Amino acid sequence: MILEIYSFSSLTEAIDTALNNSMAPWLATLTELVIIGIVFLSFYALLGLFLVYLERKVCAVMQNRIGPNRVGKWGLLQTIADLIKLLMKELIPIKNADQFLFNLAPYIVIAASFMAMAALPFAKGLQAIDLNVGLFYIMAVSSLGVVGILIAGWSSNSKYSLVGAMRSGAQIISYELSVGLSLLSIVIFTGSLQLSDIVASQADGWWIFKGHIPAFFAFVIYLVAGTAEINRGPFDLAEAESELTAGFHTEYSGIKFAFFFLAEYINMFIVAAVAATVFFGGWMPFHIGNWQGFNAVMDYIPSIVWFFGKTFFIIYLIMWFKWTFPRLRIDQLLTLEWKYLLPLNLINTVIIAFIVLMGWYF
Amino acid sequence: MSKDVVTNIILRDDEDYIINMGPQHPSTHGVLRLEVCLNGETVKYVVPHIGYIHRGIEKMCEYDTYKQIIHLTDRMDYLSAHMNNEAVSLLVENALGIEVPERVKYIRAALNELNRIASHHLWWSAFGMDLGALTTFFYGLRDREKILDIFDESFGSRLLHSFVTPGGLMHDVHPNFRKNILEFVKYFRKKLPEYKKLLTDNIIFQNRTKGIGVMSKETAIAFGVTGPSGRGSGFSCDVRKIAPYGIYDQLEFNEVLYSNGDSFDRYMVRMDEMVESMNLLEQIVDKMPEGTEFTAKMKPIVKLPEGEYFQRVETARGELDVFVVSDGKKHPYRMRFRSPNFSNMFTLNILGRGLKIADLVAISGSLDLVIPDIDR
Amino acid sequence: MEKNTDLTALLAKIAPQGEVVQGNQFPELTISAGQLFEIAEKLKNCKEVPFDFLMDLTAIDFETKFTVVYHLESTKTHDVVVLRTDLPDRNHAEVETVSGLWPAAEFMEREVFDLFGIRFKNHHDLRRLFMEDDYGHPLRKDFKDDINLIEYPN
Amino acid sequence: MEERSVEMGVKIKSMKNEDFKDNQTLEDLKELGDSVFLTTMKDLLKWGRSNSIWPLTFATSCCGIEMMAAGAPRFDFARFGVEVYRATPRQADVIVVAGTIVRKMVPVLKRLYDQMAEPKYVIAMGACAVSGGPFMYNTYSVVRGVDHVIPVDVYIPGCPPRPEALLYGIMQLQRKIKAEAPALKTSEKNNKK
Repeated sequence: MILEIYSFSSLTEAIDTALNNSMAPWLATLTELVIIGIVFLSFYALLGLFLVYLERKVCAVMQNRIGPNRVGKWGLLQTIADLIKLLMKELIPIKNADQFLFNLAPYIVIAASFMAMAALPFAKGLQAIDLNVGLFYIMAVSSLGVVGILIAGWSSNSKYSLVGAMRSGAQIISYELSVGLSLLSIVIFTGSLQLSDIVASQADGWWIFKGHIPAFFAFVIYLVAGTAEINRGPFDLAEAESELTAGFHTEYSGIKFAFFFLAEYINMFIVAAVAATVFFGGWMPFHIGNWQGFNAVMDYIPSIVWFFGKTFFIIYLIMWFKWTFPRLRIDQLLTLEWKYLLPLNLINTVIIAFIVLMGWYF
Repeated sequence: MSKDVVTNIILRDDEDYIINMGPQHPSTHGVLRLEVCLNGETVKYVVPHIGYIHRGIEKMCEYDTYKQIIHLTDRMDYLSAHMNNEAVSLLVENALGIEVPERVKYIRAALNELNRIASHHLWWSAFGMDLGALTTFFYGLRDREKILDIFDESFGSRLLHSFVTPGGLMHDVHPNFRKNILEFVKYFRKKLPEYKKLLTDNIIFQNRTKGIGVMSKETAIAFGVTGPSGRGSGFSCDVRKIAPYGIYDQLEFNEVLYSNGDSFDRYMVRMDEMVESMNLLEQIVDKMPEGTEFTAKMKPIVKLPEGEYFQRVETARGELDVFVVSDGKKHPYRMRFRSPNFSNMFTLNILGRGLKIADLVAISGSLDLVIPDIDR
Repeated sequence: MEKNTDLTALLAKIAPQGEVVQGNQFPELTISAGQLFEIAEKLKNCKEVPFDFLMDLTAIDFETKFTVVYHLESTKTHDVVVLRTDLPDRNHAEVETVSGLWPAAEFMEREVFDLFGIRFKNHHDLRRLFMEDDYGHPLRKDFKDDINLIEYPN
Repeated sequence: MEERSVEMGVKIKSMKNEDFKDNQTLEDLKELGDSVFLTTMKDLLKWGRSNSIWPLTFATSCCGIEMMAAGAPRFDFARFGVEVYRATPRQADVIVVAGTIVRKMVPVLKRLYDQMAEPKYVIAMGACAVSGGPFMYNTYSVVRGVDHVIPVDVYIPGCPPRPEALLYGIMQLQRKIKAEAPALKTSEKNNKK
């Protein structure tokens, strides 16, 4: 097991005890909620900015370029400059748009991605709330974002937006199935939807290794479907710059556009984090069976490093897809899901259920 | 009319869901405006509207001398500037019966082929971007810079050179010209497999282009679709073969022909043409005579004898025809450019209708349109 | 590539009413506007040398008359002929459309209509192509624009 | 000049200040004394705006190719944070008018400009956009300079300008943004000129 010094539970418990000793229990709970809210908000903003920066650097590397390097060291402040500019940019009220829905849409999108973060186990003892249906909760909440996208497309009173929103709706409804089924295959192994249980079950090896080929297969399907669910290339049909100028957010300017922009990157982080948690053991170090020495060495790496290392590896994969593949067409996209991924996924789930039944896994 | 040829007649309806693509749209490569009628995602019809960059070059030519016209032709199809220049130069030379030095012919041919490759680079980049593969854009432009370096060294400009003039060239090329060409060919032969890996062999790319926007040979001929777009349909229309000019009748090269007529074949024609152009470049560098002569003896002000003149040239996008009516003065009486993009573009409706909106983007990318050349 | 050497004879056979001359590059056939469509159809469907590719369609303003010029190529033999028709009435210049024979003509005719004001009969979609609807016809020699167009001394 | 620029906080990394001193508009902006009441917030805002110039994908002719080349690996204006090309005018900060503007295009261009959100900037790239360039005389349709239609911040001469020139123009624009008082609307900005 991972060393206790890296566990965040002592820190969180210390805060909890200190607060409870100094004030009434209800006030302590309230303060804790406020602290968690502030921490998450700032983490959210920083993560979003860093992911945008990362994407610009990654694509620059893939395209033989340098990428941002004038603002701050290695251009690290580039996205902060972008954010300041976007904050102060004019918000154009669109004539003939449904003003209420038009203004509401970005908040729905960003709230959906924000809520999903609550259940993620970032490190040992660092999880806002350990729901017993954690995985189910993340999936349910993260797919709420499409409501925002649909509202945005419909209320903008622009034809490009409408086409983009409809594409997004069709896409997410389809790919939600594959995401769910591929995660379900691991849930069959663990027998629990609780994320802490899923992580704990991988103490002696990650599911992607323990679960034989079917688990790997489920991971591949999850990666494809997850990429599609967050509207990223090669599945970025909802935005499809060369077809629909900017898709559902064509009419948005300033900070409202930034909300969509940030939410896209946070969603990418959530997809990657769920993949890391479910398939790659979350914050669990890399352990091999009974190799005590090796496992002990791995334990010296803090759990938060493991979690973010795995997550960013998967984020890198998703970025790699975006910058190398051409975009699919809408009918090809739906064909891929309904005719290939879904049937294969069902078969895969049956195979996994059989493996679990026979106890053929480690 | 043959049965294979489809007509262009559009039936409008008041209930149509119309989307305006352009004049400012990333995939129209300029200021083309497409009025696209949609039924869900399916395109019902496309009506191209042009004229957003109509600069009146044909009228301007009536006020300019022939050597001044060279500078205007550059700006029509700016990606095949040399070929456009050569069209006017050849017309003037043929009308006056001037024989340009052999060396000039070779240099012109070399410039044509370099320009053709550079143009195809840009097309490849933009085509990939139309389909959503953003990295192709940077790979294509990276290699294009190598050609622009050769141009830069000799003419001091990257895009519009106005280097080929009636009677020869503006001035002599840089002494490194041959060496640089050979270096480029060597470099690009190594880089071409990257293109294949990145885009041609990609399964998504093939699904997006194969069988999309099929143009039969009859349609290509009827609509006057020339250049690589026409050759993708099997229409043998390479002016370098059928009406050779310059040195092309002494060089060995194949006319690249594909027969399916879909976007993928139009793509493959251009990919193969790049290889063919590199073969041509090697031959040209081999055979190019030594020397320093770069122009024939000509009067500073050219006056064409009265009459009508016609010159056909193969540019990177198809057949460019220059038609001049002269009244014996130093300005042409009427000058007409038959630009290849003009005819190619108007097939968008017949190729695109009934397909998805994303296919329309793929088709317009595969036709390789340059809008200022359409509008002139 | 075999070239049909006797193109002028062929043209004379197809259009006995027309006037056939060997121009400095291509054989030229001049016919009246009324016969244009009929002759064009014959040229397109000619058995020996079918002129199926309309290379170019344009007009020239000779101040006294308009001349509409068609450059036709045969994709079989790569022969080129020029078909010309004169329209003396500048204000009501009108000629039959050939867009039914060569669809490429549809847009070239629209261009000629835009820039010269020559109308094409039976054209199914004769609208301005480049300029606004209320603009003059700029390639006519009598087009006046004192601000933009400056006559150089010859 | 050098001292004043430092005092004003108008500096662009990796570019010598002297290189910019022949800019009349910049000098005018400084003379007007907009920057007397600068606060840290305003400085921050100007820093943000000047370092995050997102162009609109708008190219009418040849200069557009050089604009593409400026984004390509050799010149790479992503280094300045300019690579985020927005296809929709709502999200763009600068419209690089790359190429000739003809009469039929004028309403479209004006509309695009109106659709952009404040603050917005215009770069006139190439001879055609500056003055009509090679198409100034003897043509019936070309607008002689885009400044007849929309207010221009930076002019880049050349036919077409090299990508280096575009980079220089973008740096000039950055410098201009740093010199101006941030809260101004475009309409006021023009009146002041």
